[in-house]
Amino acid sequence: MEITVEAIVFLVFSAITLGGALQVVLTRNLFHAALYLMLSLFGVAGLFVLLTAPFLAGAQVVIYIGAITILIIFAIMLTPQVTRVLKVHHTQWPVALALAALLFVGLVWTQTPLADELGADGWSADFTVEDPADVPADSLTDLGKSLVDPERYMLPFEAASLLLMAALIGAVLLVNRPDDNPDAEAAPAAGARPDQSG
Amino acid sequence: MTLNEWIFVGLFLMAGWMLPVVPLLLGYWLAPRRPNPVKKQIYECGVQTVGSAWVQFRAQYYVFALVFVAFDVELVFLFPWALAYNKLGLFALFEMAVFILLLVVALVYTWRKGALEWS
Amino acid sequence: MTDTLVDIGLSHDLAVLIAKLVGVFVVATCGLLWTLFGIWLERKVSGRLQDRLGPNRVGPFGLFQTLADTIKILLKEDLVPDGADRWLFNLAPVLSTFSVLLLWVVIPFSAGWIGTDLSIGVLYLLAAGSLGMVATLMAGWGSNNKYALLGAFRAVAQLISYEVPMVLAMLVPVLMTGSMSLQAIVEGQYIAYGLAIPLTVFIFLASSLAEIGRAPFDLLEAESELVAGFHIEYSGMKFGLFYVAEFLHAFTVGVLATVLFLGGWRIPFVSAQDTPALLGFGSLLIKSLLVYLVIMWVRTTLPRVRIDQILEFNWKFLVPLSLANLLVVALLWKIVPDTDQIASVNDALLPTLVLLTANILLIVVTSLILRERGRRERAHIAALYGPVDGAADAAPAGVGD
Amino acid sequence: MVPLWMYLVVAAGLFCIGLFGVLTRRNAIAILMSIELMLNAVNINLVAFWRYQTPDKIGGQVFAAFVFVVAAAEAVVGLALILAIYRRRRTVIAEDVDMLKW
Repeated sequence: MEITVEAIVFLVFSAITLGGALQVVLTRNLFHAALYLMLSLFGVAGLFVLLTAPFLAGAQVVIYIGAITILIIFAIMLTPQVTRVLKVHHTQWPVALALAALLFVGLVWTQTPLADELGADGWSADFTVEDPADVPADSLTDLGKSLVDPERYMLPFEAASLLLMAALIGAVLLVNRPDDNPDAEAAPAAGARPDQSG
Repeated sequence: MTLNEWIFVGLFLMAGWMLPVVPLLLGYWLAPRRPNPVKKQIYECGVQTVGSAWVQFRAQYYVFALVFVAFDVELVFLFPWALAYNKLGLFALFEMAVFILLLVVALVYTWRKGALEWS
Repeated sequence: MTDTLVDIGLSHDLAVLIAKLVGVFVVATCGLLWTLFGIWLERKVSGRLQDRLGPNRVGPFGLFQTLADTIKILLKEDLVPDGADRWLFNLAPVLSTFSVLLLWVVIPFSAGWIGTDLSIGVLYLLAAGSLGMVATLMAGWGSNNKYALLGAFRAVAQLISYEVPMVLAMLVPVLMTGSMSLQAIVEGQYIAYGLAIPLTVFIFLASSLAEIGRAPFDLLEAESELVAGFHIEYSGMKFGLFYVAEFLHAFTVGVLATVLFLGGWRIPFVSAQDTPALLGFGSLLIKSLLVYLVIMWVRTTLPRVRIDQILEFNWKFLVPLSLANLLVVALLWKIVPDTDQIASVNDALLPTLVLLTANILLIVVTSLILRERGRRERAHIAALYGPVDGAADAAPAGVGD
Repeated sequence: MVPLWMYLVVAAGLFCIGLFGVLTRRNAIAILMSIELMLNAVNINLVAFWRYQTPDKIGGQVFAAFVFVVAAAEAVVGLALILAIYRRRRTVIAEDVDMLKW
């Protein structure tokens, strides 16, 4: 079992991704959860770089960290914890845990050769395999071309724009209600440090 | 498209954060620290702070974030298009114009709804 | 340097690694040391612009003022407010400075003088920029202060809004070069893009000013409304780091404008291959300082605008304008023949002239629209409150209205 | 390179963590965050399969990019819905929103 630099980097980013994700699910404080979400998504961006998809890595950081998570934080700030709930999780969380664990084991068992590896003689998983074929140097240009090529992804591309438009209009319709504005800036604060948010 | 060009970024991520930390540590060792309750109070123009810092915000901020998310996703898609533009025909411009216009429709709608006003 | 290390007897990989590590520290330290000089320069220049002397006590021309300030700020007591989220509170200034330093990784200082020439350079700049936003939010939240939190949210609302026109402006050189790598963009500028697309340069500078929170968009620290914005609870070196980050970011914007629009390290009338590395670096420095001078000039001249005006100016003026600008440039780029194989100044001449003409037309049309709107606005105000003295030049401060 | 199945394990782990969050968190915004995690797990799979199986075609990257769009649209509409419900019911706890039970 040879450990290369790439394998170490892979392990580090995987740990960031999974550790951040665990914190998202477990943390009491919603603001912290959002920050951990950023960390986790940053780890995913690192994995994308390792997979030779730098454009997707950049897009991941710009869209997820720079936009979606910021939006989530804005939303968190708009809905302060009126009900100071001490419980973060449902009471039936063991069931969910069992379900998730079962799914994980099932996925790993069916999708990976890990089971065979373990069955043979202990842990002998190899961290390096032969490189798959190289990514063409102009793959990014090809991406741009394929997006506007009527024979390839033009239709999904325009549909994506349509989806964004519909989402934006719908969201503005939902959020922008000038008739009732309960979220005045001076609304009563919801008690002490909001660490008990669900 | 190789990983090599990213080694520098990786090293920078590992080592670069130390540079801002060094002056912080320097300050930590050099500066005096005699905190007292009055000093540690939250700054609020001389009066006692009332309630938590987690105040509710106006939905106003949120609408701008909404519009931004939609535009940000679109901008990311514009990058590969701009990259390949020299190798594409005029139809590429037309398609991108449609792509942009669809979102401009949403922007105009938001504008007309008065959601972009800061009341 | 790699060769020397290999000669000593190190393996090639290790030599490359060490060379890159040294590069990391050179890039980052230079950035931080530069601020020592740059802050002095900024204070001196804005002092002169406002008919003051600026620093003149410590050292010749007050040159060591920043050094003295650094020592002072290091010795200041560092307070953590009650109920602060300690981790986030301490992490925020580090992340703020670090996110700006990250930008320097891809900036081409001269031919071959570059941290790393990423193939997605421009996108990387945006990604690094979003980390700064996170730092702002962390600082606002971590301080446990209403003003800090409000300031942070205002700041982020402003940052995200102005990112849209900024990116649209950055897309124009990407489109003209056909590459996102910054080195390629510099080398592609046989005639500086700024000469062909002055409107894009304006959009980039205006939105960047908002991105760095400089006057007239310095709402982040609107003293009258928010005390000092998101870093009100910070003192000592932590405040110093925010200050360094802000200053360094402002200068970085100057460098970026130079790289994207003013030919970067290229010297006019000299081909990229013939430019000596050191002269190229000097050329970049001079151009960046000139852009930075403009930023300082704007800062010392214009009054601050209100938050509603800031956001309106962006969404109702800058975004539509930059979208139109991008489409016009793209259209002309296809109409003018042979734009996809520019390899000399002569090739670049025709596209530059065409684009310049179109830009001037666009600017004229935009100004006419603005004038008409301004006139209507004044009539509206006059109808409400009666005629204002000197109504012609006392238009409301809204730049876009 | 690292073998493909390792990426799949990471993606599976991320997906299951997200699933656990969706099933157990009570706050609607936290549920939304967990859904984002699951979408990212999908994206890791898409990109990993693209890299190892068809690096010469661009499809994998295109689909991953479309997942970004979907994720953004989902976040935009989802959060707006949560806010709308919050205004009406003064709660963001998912199980308190039980208007359809009657």
